[in-house]
Amino acid sequence: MSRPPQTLSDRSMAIGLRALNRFAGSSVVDRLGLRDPAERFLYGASKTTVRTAASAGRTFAAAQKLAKPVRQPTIPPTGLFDLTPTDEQRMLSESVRDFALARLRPAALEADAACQAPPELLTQSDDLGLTMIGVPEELGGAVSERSSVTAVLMSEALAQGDMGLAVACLAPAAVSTALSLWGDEDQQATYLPEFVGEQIPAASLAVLEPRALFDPFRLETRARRSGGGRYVLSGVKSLVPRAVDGELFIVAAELEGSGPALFIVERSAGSISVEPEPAMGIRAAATGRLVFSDVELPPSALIAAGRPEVYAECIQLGRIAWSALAVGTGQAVLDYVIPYVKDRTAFGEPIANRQAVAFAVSNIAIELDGLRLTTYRAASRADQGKRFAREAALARRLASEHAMAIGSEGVQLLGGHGYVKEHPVERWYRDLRAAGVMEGALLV
Amino acid sequence: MSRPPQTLSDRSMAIGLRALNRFAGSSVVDRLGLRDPAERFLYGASKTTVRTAASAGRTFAAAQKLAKPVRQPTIPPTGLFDLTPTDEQRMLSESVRDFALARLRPAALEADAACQAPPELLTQSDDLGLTMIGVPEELGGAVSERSSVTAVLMSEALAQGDMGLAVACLAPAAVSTALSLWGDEDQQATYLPEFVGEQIPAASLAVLEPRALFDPFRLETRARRSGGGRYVLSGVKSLVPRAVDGELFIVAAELEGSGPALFIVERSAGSISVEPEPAMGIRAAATGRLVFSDVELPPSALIAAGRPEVYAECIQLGRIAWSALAVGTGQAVLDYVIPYVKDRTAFGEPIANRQAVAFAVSNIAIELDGLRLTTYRAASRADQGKRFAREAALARRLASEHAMAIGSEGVQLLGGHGYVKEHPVERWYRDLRAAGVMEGALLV
Amino acid sequence: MINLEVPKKFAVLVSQAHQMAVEVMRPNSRKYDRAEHTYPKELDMLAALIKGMNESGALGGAGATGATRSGNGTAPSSSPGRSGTRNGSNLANVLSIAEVCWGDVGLLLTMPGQGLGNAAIAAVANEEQMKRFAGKWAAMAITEPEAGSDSAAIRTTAKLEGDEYVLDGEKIFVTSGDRADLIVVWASLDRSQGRAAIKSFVVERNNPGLKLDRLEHKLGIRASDTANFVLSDCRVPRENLLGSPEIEPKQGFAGVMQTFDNTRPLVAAMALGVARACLEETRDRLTEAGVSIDYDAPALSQSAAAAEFITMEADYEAARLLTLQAAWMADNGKPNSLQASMAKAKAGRVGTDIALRCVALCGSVGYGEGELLEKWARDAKILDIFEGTQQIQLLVVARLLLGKSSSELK
Amino acid sequence: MINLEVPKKFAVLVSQAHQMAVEVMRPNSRKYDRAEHTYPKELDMLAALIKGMNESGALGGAGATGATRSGNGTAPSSSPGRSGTRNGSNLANVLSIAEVCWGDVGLLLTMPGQGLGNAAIAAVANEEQMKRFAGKWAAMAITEPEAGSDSAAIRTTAKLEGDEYVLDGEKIFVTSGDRADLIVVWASLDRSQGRAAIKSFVVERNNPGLKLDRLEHKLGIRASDTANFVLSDCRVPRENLLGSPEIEPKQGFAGVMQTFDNTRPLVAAMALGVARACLEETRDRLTEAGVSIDYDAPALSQSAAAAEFITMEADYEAARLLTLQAAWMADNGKPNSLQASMAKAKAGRVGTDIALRCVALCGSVGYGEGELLEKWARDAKILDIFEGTQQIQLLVVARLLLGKSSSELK
Repeated sequence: MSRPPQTLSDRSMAIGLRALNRFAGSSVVDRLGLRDPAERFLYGASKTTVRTAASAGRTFAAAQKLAKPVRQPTIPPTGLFDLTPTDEQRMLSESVRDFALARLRPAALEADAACQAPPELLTQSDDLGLTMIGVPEELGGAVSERSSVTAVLMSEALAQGDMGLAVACLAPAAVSTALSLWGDEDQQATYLPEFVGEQIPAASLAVLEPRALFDPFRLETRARRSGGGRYVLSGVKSLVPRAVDGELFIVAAELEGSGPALFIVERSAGSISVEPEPAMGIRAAATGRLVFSDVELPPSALIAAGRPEVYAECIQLGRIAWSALAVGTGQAVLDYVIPYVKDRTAFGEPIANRQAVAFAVSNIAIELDGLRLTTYRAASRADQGKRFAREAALARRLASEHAMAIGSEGVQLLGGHGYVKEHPVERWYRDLRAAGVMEGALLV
Repeated sequence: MSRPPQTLSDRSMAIGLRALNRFAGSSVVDRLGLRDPAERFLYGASKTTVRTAASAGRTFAAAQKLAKPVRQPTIPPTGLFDLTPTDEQRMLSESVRDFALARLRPAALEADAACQAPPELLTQSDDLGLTMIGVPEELGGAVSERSSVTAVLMSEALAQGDMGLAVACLAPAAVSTALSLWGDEDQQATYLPEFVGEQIPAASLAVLEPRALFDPFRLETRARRSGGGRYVLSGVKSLVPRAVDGELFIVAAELEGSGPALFIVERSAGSISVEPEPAMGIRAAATGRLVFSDVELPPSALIAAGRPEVYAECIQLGRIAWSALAVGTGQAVLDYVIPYVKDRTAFGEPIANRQAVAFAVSNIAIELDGLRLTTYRAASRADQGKRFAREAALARRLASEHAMAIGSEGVQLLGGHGYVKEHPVERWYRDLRAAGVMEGALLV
Repeated sequence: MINLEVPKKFAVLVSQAHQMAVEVMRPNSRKYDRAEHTYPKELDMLAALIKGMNESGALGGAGATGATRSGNGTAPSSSPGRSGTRNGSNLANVLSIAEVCWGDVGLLLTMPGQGLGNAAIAAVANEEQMKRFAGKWAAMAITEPEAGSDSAAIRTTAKLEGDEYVLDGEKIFVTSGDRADLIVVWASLDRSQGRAAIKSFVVERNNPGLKLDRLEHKLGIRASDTANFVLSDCRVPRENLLGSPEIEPKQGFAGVMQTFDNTRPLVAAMALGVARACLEETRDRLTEAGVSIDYDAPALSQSAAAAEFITMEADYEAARLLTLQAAWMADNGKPNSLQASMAKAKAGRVGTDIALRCVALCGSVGYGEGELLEKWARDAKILDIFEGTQQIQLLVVARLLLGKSSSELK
Repeated sequence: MINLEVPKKFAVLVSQAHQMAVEVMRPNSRKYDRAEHTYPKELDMLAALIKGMNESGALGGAGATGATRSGNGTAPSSSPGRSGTRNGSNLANVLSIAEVCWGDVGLLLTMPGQGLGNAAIAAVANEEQMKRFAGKWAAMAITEPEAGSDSAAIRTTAKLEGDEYVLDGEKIFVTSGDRADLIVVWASLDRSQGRAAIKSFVVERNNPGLKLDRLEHKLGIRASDTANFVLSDCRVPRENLLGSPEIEPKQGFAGVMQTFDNTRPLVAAMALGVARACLEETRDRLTEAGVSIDYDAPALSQSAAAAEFITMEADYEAARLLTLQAAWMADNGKPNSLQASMAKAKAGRVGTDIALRCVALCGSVGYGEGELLEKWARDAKILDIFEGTQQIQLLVVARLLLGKSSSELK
């Protein structure tokens, strides 16, 4: 395929060369065959990825030392109210949406039943560079600037394909983003190279615990201090994506005498039992339960010295992420029911001509758009360094209430047909309830 | 008017002779002219009531002593699920509903604006014997048996005419019912005769206090113990019906070293300041604020020795009463909007033919009936001596949520016409919000 | 005399149903949720037990069959109490069905011998048919791919050829269709005559003209199979037509529709059972989490979880009493179409809403498969859809309240 | 670049509007709620001030007039920022209107010179008309007793006789109709031609053919008068017809309707102002009652009041951002009918719901006239009704989403 060089170069400078390279090297996008010609240049020759299952033997070790931690710069705000994504954001999210609709959606039914994302799909998604979005360019990252908004747009786009698979794809990115945002030089040097390499480790951010009214600021998982600055971790984490295959976890635990904090826990640390914990929805994320029984952790396991503001930011960004997924899946519902109610006839005309049906569609659209804007605002405040705890809480509240209602309405609009697995609305009913339940696991 | 004697006699035995007598003596019912012939015998010759304003000079004093307090007997339960009112209940509530629709409804607009029930209407309502319903027959009461259900049915019927006027009419009955249920022999002998006489005193049960999240079990109005078993009352009561004219109050106060309790407070006690406190709705009840500044009360002021279960029962019965009013006014909304949406045309046909309009009517009916049944159940459990705190709480919750929605939907169904005072729905919008705000003031 | 307590005379019935739910339904609940399309053999024993109890009168008719014997003007079986009111089989049925569905609604729906077809047969069969079909499990086939709630749009045809009706068409969403002995099929004698020409026909499951197309994979009630059938040249004896073979405008369809009035409170009762299961489980979990619920304190003065719980309980209570009201009216020969649809509408939506909210309150315990809450949230949804969706119920209610025909208010 | 913060350039505007609300609106709020039909003379000074600020550009057009100058494809007045986006008069208007309505929505609605008729004139008047009607207060008369939301059913007729149009009919719900200098009256040139024949005419208030029938007594916004008029043989110069005098099927009515697209976000902004007033007052009251609100703890883990507050705030936020979105689109020349109606639908219902819930949270403080919460609960309701009811907005949204005409989806 011939590439018009000046256009590529122009674009590359504008939108971040590494991201482009990453996309150009992706075998997935090419195979989609969905790009219009103007965009096609972005994707290079197909690359055959042959890999061995490396997870069993992987050790995390710093290949090179860093003098100090590296952070992505943020985009300077323009000060204007604006709902236009940057070109980079638009292109990334369009690519991801194409991937989501072309790859995730068709695989979703089976992955849901199997409680497992197809391995080749995860490889394809890794090729998209999701784990690199939050990583500084100096450390091999994909995007020039730190942006929660970018991550929101990509999460939304993925979840438009399938929420469960989106969670499976995004789980390692939560770990790489956390290390990029808050890791010290050693933590970054030790772990980040694996997330910008060829073989992305299954990794997850484990916050949720199995009890009613779980509050991530009142954890029962505990890290005791032991000799030599070491920690001993005990507790249970629930609905951790890709837990069984997980090689690396960032675990939220109450640090003795301090408060809730994040710890890096390698699966190989031992004394960790893992079992599948399938749930109502997001089943393709292969959720599992982790039990830590006096797991010994080195001093270097603690992230950001346990600073409470880092932990709070982690929780808040996770909530925005789940709201973004709810937006994506909510959009899937809306896009599905509109043609359905126009095609479906009853009593001699399309059911869309009935006010009760039409108004239900209107309300899905209204609440969805309200949720979307609220989620964007929370992320955009994060990008601007403004406080965003309130905005994240509001987005979560909307996601919990309205995403639930959208899922339920989606089934209702299809009636009996909504209740069977021929149509995806039954899965969205289950998945959308996750937005009011999950904490952590994702970051934007 | 000739009376078929055997029928009257049969009926009288069945439904309680005193109630009949009371109704027969009422000049109001006759003037309604609404009765079908079969019922007309119930109402005797018109009686002209000429009265002087006696309130200024009234003193409460026991005319005769009682050996022990007198209580109404309860109706033995049949053990069967049954939604049929007794004949007595049916007749009483029909009479009251006729009164409410013929007298209260037409007076409601003006009374709402004036924040005052017309005095002649209160006299007419007193003639109906509302204050006698809860009083034992031995003490001049009107109904043979104690029944919250009866009071619920009558409250509902009154509020179908107008909620604000219903509150004005029922406020003294709350006091007479409280004294009948919990007063000792002296309290009954001192006060009850006034409530079965010709000139019913303006009286109210004052529980509510002016603050957010008011909880009647955490009162700020306090009764300190002073010498000789006396009490000193201080605090503020809010939205007390007919407060300015009130001659007698039962006041909820935290009894020092005990808990919340009920006190009989005569207006003449002094150190009570009263001012009108008009509100969003139930304005015809002439709500006012009472300020007690170290009001000295005799030992005999305390009801039921401050037993906590009596206080709890009082609060619970009050909640049932407000739910009953919400049922009545909700029914008024439903009965008003049905013909309206059938008559009103838009886009060439009645708006009732539009699903959004029709479903709104359906939902009013459904939530109203659910609230009604829940309210009945709470009252019927009270009558059977079963615990009913939970059922009263559930009725209140439904009243707060659904009565609000019914009020709002009533306005919405009339559109701009619902917003102007030509139609009563705007008043019901305001009145129905009371169900989620008010505590005390009424008893069933 | 107004009393909304469960009558004492049904205490044994309710307790037996509860025991059944505890001992048979709950232990098999997750098993058959996971093993969709596997017949729950544990039910065979239970069906025999229910049959025995029904015959002895102990249950007052706990299954779908019993419910339709009275109601809507037909004579109730129980004798009135001294207050003149009757508490009969309709009330007994909603109470026992709610109790069994507290255990598992999917298992109830596939209870041998208790199909919706049995209800239809019980409602309209003549004596000869009653006898011939006695003891058989009958499913009900109404819906078609293109028809949905619109029963007038039924395309399956029935043509009389000699002594046989020949049925042709396609039926979907047939509960227990593959497991039942009989299937009651709705078909039109003459599509040009609309609703009046719709009749129901009893088809033996092994009729060669009745071909199973597939079993649905479903969101919930996975213990209960849902079959799709193709009928082609499906011949049934003319004696298998239920009701009158004549096309009588209005009257004919009313008979068919009457089944719905009778089954709506039963579906409402199912939703109540699921909702109560959710509430009880959630209350336990909240108690573990240190939440106490105080019915004396105002809901808004308590914790958010307590207030949410009380709100859910309140809506549950409203739905429950609406359902009991509809059943009580049927027991007492009062027309209850309005109340039946109100009950179904309220219970259907409240059941789903409560289940979904309980999942969120219980966090990952609610969402995970370790407990049953997530399953109940899936099961509950069908109860707002089948036997007339929420929207159909609101239409029925509105038409009755507003005095509108189905052509005026569509 | 995505950013949903209020732009810094409007900080002064918002602060001025807020000051106006604090110093003029709030202190007169209860006074004119009680003294319905009394003209709030305090507004005269304010109107002069606004006029001055508008002319100096300081306000960016805080009244209803400014909002309609751009939007829906017409050129926005502000210059785009470096990111290519414009923050112009539409955004400025919703921000300042919300702020003023935080003070009092009734008083805003009767602001001299800021009537809906002014918006109509600004949108469609020609240059000569603009000049002739400049500086006058214009009300808008659309609704008729029998028409409601059905603008096609307008019965008021306009007949050309020589150089005059003769108007005959009845108009209700004319905001500030008795106080304004001009009234823009919708009338049909030919009732047989439906919507296309509907035109708007400017009628001087002192026209002898325009008779005040009565002033309405209302649930809320009592500071703002609502007049009913009878037009009989009401003659206006033919130059007073706004827009084209020809009956052009479709095009003609679209012009008249366009006013609505522009005013819907403004009404949404009014609802936002009222809702925020309620939330702030309630938050203060809850703080007094010892309730703290923690945005980090899950809503369901907090107190019921905190959870309810957060839920209300969340819906407020959604309504607010939908409104800003609609205004931003208008500023940037993007068609926004869908977003305008979504904003109005959401803000209208959320405003009423929040106000009613805040009343309950604050108990008798909320319900009594001592504070303004109860008034806001009355005021808010009109915002879900006028300029197109909730139902009309949902219809508009549905038609756009589903590609349905108004005859298909009624």
